[in-house]
Amino acid sequence: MNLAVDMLIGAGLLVLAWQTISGRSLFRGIVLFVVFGLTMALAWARMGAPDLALAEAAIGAGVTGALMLVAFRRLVRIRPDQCAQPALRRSRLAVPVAVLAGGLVGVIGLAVVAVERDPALAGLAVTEALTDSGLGNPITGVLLLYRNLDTLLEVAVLLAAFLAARTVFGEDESRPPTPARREVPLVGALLAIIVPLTILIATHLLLAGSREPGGAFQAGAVLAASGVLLVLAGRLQPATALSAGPAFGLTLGLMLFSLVGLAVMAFGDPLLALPGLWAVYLIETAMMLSIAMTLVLLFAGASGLRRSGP
Amino acid sequence: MSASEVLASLLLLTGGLFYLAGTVGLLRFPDVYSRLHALTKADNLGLLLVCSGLSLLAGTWRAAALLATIWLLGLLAATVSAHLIARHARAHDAAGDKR
Amino acid sequence: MSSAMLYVLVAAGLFGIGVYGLIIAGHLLRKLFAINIMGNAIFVLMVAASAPLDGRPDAVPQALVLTGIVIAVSATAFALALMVQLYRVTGQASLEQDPDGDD
Amino acid sequence: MTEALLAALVFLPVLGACLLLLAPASWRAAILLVVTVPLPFCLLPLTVLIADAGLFEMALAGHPAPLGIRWRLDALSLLILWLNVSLMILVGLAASARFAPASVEGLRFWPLWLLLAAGIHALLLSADLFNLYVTLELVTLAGIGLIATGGSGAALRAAMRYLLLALMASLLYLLGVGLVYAEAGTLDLYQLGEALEPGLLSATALVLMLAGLLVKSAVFPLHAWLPAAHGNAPGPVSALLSAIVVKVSIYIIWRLWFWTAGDWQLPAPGLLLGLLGGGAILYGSALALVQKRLKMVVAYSTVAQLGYLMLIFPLSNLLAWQAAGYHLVAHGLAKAALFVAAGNILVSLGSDRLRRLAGLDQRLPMDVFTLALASVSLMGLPPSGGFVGKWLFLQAAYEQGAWGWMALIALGGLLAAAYLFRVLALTCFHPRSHGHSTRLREPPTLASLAGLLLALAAIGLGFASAPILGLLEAAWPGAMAP
Repeated sequence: MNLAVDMLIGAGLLVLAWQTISGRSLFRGIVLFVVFGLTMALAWARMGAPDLALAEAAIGAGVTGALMLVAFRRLVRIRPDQCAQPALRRSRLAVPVAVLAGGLVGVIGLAVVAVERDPALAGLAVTEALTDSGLGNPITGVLLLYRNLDTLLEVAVLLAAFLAARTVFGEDESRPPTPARREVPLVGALLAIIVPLTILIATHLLLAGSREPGGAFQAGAVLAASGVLLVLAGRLQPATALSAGPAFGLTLGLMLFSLVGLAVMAFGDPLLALPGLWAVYLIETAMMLSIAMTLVLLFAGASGLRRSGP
Repeated sequence: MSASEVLASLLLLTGGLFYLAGTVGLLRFPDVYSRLHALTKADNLGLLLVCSGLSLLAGTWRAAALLATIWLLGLLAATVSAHLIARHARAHDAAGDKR
Repeated sequence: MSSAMLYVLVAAGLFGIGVYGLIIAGHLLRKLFAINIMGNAIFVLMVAASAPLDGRPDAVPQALVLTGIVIAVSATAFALALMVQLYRVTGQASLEQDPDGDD
Repeated sequence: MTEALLAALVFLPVLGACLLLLAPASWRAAILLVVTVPLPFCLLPLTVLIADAGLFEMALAGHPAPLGIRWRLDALSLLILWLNVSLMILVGLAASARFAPASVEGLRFWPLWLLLAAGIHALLLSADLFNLYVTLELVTLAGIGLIATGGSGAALRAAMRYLLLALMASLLYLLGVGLVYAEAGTLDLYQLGEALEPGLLSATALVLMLAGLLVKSAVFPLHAWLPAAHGNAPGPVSALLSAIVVKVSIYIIWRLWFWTAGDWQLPAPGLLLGLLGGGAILYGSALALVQKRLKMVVAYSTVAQLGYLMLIFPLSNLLAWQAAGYHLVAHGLAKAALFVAAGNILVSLGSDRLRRLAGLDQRLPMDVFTLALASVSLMGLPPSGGFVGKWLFLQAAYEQGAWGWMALIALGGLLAAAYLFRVLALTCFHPRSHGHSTRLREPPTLASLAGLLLALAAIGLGFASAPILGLLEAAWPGAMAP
């Protein structure tokens, strides 16, 4: 029974992936890609990785899908006839190479799974160390206590991606994605409910991250969703200049993480040895805000945001 | 299988049927408005049935409350998005008529 | 067949589809779909192939994959912005007819 | 104290990048100074320490591997850190003339520049395979962002191609990392040396990682993205990309080869990598000979010169090791000088087509002098740093009676001389100079001076060989493993 569910999900993933890459329409491809991401989230849940399921649904499917959609819309705005897109190329090599690559991954993967192995040293060390830390979620432990340089640099990668994208933001994107038209009353009502609710959910995900699935990245993506809504509804307008507020939001996570990680050295502790759970929460909150701000700015295709509207 | 489990399974199954009907409508109906009609009506009811079935299975008030919240949120999202899609479609149709 | 083996096979299939998509894609957006699918295949493989600890999944590969997902999104976001600007400047959203930067 | 110095190498640039985004425009120049000037002073005590002890390790967050991540500084990483810090300062001087820190372009450029530096430093220190992946991504994204500041269609296209290839390469590397972890249960590069049994699976994992890294370091025949990317980026960016960014991937290959798989006997794959290097030298040089643009000549020359770094695999002894390390540093300085000078010429002429360079020696004497000095080092003429590297390679090949490699190295030097003399001849010895009519924009003195300093450093390296060779000898992994 369980295996049957897994098989269904696996088959769904393969079909969706196939349709995403082989479909005629780009727009359809994006929609299918998002559905693929959501199915991936199911697969993660089945594989005993609820943290990854949350991350995949929020970041992999949600954020990537939104970014792809908005990029597609910019393409359409530059030239409306996106039907003139380059067609799929024919290549005699494509199928053999793909089969070879997939086969290689399959064979080595099966070879690894087939042998009886001892549990990983690092994994055992995490389980052992976790009991002293006061954290209940081993993944949060790995990300913020044991391998936190990875996490810090990952936030730096996100910042670098934004800064790199900023070098190619076009001038005309400073116009709002939706022309400021008369606001639909229902949208106001929706925002009034959804925005506080997403903030609540993001906070929950952040706090739950210490014991249950969740954490700064998932929370940041959820928070970004409400920012994206505000941008879409025209409440937040993209701006070309990097103003103080957004700049602060962008750098907060990286700054605070680095400063706390360095400050502990003054007390004789090793670099990045966080002094307690309060530091974990503090840094995660800052990271959540930075991630959300970065994602919203990437979505808006702008260096800054300003408020507008009522 | 207890009575509540049977009832829950029934609810889930009916909910699934409503989803199926909504999807068939989405695929088969001719224009945006009737598609929206099929999708929002049938899926909202389907979601309600699935949520009630699941809360029966879970058997706690906490889960039931959470599922009810999910249903309400789904309702809200469906309402607003259906409204926006219909508005957009009408604006486009009007523009098309003028041309 | 165990479910780990099943997911390894799914990963293999996804990887193959991603490679195929990468080869046949003309539009850059399609190339990004393909690369993201390949990435997901590798993430699945990393989690599915790790040895369980007393019946519980190993947390380390999951944490690594979480980092990997965020990095994949960052790179995709930059690639999308680059694609839009490339289209704006050259009118092309593909890498074909490359003049090899010779002018 | 040493921990704090290492932390400063990574975190000063990180914090600097954040502060640049936050501070008012007029402070940015000062912030840049504050975060870059201390870097060499951090390296000085570290050099003394490494000369004494040979090695320094620290467990980040107090968690030793396999639970945590280790930083490990040895003579090799120290040497490349020195190279990077010198480039950051000297090429940075040249870049500051073009991207004024207080300007809008400056705000786009400098934070990425600092994040690139932070990524390179973290990469050189890290001893963890997955952490290396994260740092590689940081280096790649920041580097490609800097290429895109060029803004032209060609630059954007080159950036896009580089980005796609780099993403694929990262995936291959990550797949290898995942397999290694599934098999050995640890990600520490040096612990893996013991935990990883030589076998088909671990060999596959290693091959996947190597393949990814070879793409990222543009080793022939995976170099296709490099010339366009390095030829179309702004001058200072090309300098940094060619001089260090492609090499940090080769640095990881060295680590994997000589440390993680240090006990495996791999003559045949080593020979294969060497042949790739040989192919790079011949192919890159041949294409450099026929290019029409100065920056493309220099970019193809990078393809060729990277080939030498692969010769260590078949030769595989102490002399070859010293040669490769020396060549890495010498080429880094010379190539940065070439690109800075080429960038200045491009800015002042508005074009870098070779036929328009005629007579430039009288109009931009400083930049042409830089070009000539850097060329001397690249060709491997004494007494430059390039000469020492190539001489050591020849000696290493001679010792092993590897006549084929000797011939290749000699030929590579000749070809380098040919394509560089072609440039210099077109510039200086042209009887009638065309293009005098075009107006010339004088390049900023600071940029020309920075290029000259880099070229002088590349030459001067030839006189400072003893301490560097000593350092490299201490880092030779063959000496540790009997």
